Amino acid sequence: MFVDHDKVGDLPSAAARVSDGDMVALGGGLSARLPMALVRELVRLGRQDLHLVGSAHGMDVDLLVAAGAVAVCEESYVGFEQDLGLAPSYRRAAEAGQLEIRETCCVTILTQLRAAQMGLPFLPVRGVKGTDIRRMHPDYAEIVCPFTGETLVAVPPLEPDVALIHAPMGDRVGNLHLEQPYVLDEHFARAARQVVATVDRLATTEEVVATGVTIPGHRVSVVVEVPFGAHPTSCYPGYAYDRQHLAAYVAAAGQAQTAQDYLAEWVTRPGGEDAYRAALDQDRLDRLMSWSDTIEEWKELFV
Amino acid sequence: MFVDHDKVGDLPSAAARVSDGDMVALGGGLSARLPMALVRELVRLGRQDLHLVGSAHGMDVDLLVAAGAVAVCEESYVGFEQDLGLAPSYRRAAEAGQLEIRETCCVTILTQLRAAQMGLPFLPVRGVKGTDIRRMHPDYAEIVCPFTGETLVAVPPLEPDVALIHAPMGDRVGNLHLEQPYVLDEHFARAARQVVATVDRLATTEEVVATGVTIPGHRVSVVVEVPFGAHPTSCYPGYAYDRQHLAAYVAAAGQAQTAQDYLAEWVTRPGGEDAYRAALDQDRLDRLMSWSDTIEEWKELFV
Amino acid sequence: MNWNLPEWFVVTLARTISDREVVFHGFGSPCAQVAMHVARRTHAPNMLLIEGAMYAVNPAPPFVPPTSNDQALKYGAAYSMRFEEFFDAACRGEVDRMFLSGGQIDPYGNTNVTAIGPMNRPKVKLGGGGGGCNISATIRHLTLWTTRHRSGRTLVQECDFITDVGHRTPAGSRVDLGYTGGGPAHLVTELGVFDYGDVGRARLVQIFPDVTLDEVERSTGFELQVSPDLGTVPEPTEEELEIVRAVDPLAVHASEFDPSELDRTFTSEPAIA
Amino acid sequence: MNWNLPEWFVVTLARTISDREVVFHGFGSPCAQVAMHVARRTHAPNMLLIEGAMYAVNPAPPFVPPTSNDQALKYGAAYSMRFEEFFDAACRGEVDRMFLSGGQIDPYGNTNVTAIGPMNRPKVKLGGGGGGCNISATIRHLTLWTTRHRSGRTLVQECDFITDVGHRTPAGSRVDLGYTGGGPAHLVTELGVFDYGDVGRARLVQIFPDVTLDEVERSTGFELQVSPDLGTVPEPTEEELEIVRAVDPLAVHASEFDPSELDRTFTSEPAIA
Repeated sequence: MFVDHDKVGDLPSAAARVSDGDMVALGGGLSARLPMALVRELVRLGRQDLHLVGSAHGMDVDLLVAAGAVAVCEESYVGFEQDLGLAPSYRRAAEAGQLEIRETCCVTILTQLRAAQMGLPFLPVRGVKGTDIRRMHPDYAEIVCPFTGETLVAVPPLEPDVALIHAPMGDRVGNLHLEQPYVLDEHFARAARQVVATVDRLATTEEVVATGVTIPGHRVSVVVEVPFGAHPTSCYPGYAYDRQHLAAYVAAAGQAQTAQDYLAEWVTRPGGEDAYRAALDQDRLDRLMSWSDTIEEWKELFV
Repeated sequence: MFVDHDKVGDLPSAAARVSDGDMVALGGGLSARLPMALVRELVRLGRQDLHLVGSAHGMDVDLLVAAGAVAVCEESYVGFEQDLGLAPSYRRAAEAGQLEIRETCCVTILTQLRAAQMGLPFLPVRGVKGTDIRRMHPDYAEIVCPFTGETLVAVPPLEPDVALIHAPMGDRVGNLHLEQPYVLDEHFARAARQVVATVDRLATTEEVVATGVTIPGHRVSVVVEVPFGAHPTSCYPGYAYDRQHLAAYVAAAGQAQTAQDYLAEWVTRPGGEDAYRAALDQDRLDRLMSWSDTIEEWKELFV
Repeated sequence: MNWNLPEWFVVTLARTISDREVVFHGFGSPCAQVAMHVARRTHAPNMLLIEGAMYAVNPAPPFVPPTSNDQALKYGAAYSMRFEEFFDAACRGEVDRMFLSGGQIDPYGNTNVTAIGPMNRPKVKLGGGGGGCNISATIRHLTLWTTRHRSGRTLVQECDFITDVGHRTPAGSRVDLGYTGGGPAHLVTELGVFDYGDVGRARLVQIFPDVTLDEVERSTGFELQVSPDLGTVPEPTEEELEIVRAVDPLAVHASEFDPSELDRTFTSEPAIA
Repeated sequence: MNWNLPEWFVVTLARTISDREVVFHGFGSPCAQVAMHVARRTHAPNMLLIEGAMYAVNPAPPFVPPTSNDQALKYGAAYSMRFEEFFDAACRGEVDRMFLSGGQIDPYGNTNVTAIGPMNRPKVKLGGGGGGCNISATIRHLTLWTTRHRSGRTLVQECDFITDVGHRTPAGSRVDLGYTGGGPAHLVTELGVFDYGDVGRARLVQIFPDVTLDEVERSTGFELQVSPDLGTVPEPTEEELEIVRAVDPLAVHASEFDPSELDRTFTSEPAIA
């Protein structure tokens, strides 16, 4: 556990806690609360051979794959739902055989994280048997229940080297407030060797406690204030997702060359994360933040 | 799950959902948030052969044992801590061989509840091997980890017939707000076949939501408003525990005859739970409720 | 009264839900998502609606956004489950119905949402199965759907990859596998509705009125079995259609269909009161 | 400067804690509970203090109540763990130290809090072990204590029942059992302090100045081993004593002792500045 009283750091050194080859858990899910600032910083640092784990993800995985940072992808889903479709870079790398896909399933990954957090060498799951997910995983085994004789699938603990978690608010100790759904973030925080956190806003401990501590500071090794750190994904109650930006990304990512153009324009350009934020349309950001003003305005953000 | 929109009932019919011989989980812990009104009502109903499960408990178990309602006790601890000492009726029954003690341990019972809530026929635990708790439990087994070869203890699911849970506040749907520590109440609510709940106060759904829903209504089969339903144990933020009453109980329970006198005076007298509440010293209750006025007054409650 | 095929499709999905069921949809499934809200506002007022990706219980979203993990989808919910709370309940058999789709669906209701072609060099890497692989084993009933039956590539004799389990896989039946859930009960497509009979194999039971049996047969990659009681898909009511439009003012559900399907519109005479 | 034995005892327990440790006490353990707060306010400001039964992290209780599950004990804590959150961390080996007591304690530090006499008809049914049975296997270090050494019935050659594991049980050593925790590091009694040497067996290392070695020997039910470096228990500092009294104004910790032990008072000359 992390007992220091002040864990505030800067983005480059926080992201640098991820080493090449690390197993990295990504917080949030789909297009919500993805740790995008940390993901962009990993690209800037040129990290590679990462083993990504998570449940259902989108642009975080796709961007890291586009940047050539990923060796293994152990997720239950990567994509942009019905709306924007398949994840272009992920798909291209998988189809070219350049990415090891260890596709998993929500309950399986949850169970593996639970094994890690309970300090157990295995846990059983029902399901998976009879599917090709099982055939894809020589790392699973069979186990017979000593009470019923039923054969179940045994899965090993999954202990990420680092969990990257973005939160709307946190304090200097690393206490983080999240809005539901927490997805796997609580489990990542308990199973991973360390949590590297970004927050849209650093607040006093009193304010975080009053709003509700979801992930306690003793699980967090460093916390960095990065406004719009989840952009272009949402981070409620702060901002809705930037569907225009996501759509532009998905379009760009459709071809290898334009994917690199996106990275050059938005991620690796000089100035780092500050430059990313400065390049965003401020009016658009204001609108994303004003989602709660009226239902009508909220709805308009999705058109 | 329990999908009805209105689950408000009365105490006798709520308690009557417990049948003779049932496995009954007791919410709360030590001298906090014990479901005392339901426990008293079970005594009034003359329930017997109950199999009690819980972590660390006190007067709830002792009173049920005193009333001859218990066949099996599967708890990690029963007593009144350093302050008031051993649980007199429990101890007497155990020493007379009139009670089957299946003593358990926090992690084991948690793991067994997790097996039930995950729908699994077993789960492994580390620990227990080498202790006499293990020898006392032929219901446990051994299991070898298919990855490491380590031998662990396998424990079966524990699925209580009924969980009795008292909460400071709830709504008509059965949404319950609890203050921490939740002890095992969330797990009981997910593992048991049904939850029978009492609340000190029925509130609107809006109020319960604003304060925080700890146990959702879809896990609760009936909810009854019983002011001071945890008395003489505490139910924060409502009231501190009534140490004088607990001490008087422990003194009375010291002998079989005076234990019966306590039951006759406080539990089985005509008038049921209303009569119990009416017999309490109102000034004392007012003091227990005013714990938050000053630290000094709060502290004085424990002298 | 006028409606289009996507609206009718959603209403047809909604009607697979019974009252008092605990029902869940996965993410990226706007047709199922809208269908659940339609059911809850019409014939299934006591269902427990669990909003996919948010795990919100009985929310009243002011609109359906095009992403499944958005706060609009927990609007008005008194409670949102934690991730593990939902999945544990599903594994324990406490969820009565889940909606599942697939890039490929075989006659037994196995679905593939992982990859078309060989896994080491797939022709198309699909998004992945989310939670379906485990919980398709234990949820009581599955309603399958696809909006791409007509492509001819969706209903196939054999999935290239089995992500979620139907009534039987090459490894055996659900009983052989120890699976406690009942498997697929219905498959709704843009051409018609299948059930799984007594033997757990798809059988066409209803057809949309603008579709011929021949079209269905040509679009189906496995031998088409047809119920002796084959009928037409029952028309939506005015109330159901109004609710579809109220629940989904952005018509997100229509995004699941090939644009050509949106031109399929239907009319009925208003009933005389 | 004056103090009594219970205060000195608490300070001695506190000194078994190192800075930056994650430390837990069980319920019904006021001496350990007060000791943890004393340590945190003196030599271990960066410890993570987990309040037993409340699982509150680093609280600042205004007083110690006589029950372990009371809101006074989470006062000022930014976070309280859930039950499973604490126990999972303990099983995983993320808790550095736990305080454990016992109605019987054997030379290897196994403890019995279950029953004196045979389990089917015990002479005394004790309260039970709470969470100790599992987590004594995996927590890094254990500090054992008893306030009833003098009774002659507490430190015994063999426990009637092993609830929590010490360095070795009849079933084998910790290594044999696959246990990742280090077992008991110290045993503090109202007569003196033991460590467990290199071989995991109790060895007297310090003695209170008003106690003779003969008294300790007579009170110990197993063969007393004494360190060649036997010393006197170091005196508390004025700061430590002030903090004991501030943390526990109701002197709940004194309830653990036989009343006769409260008469053991000590005095030292104030240090000349």
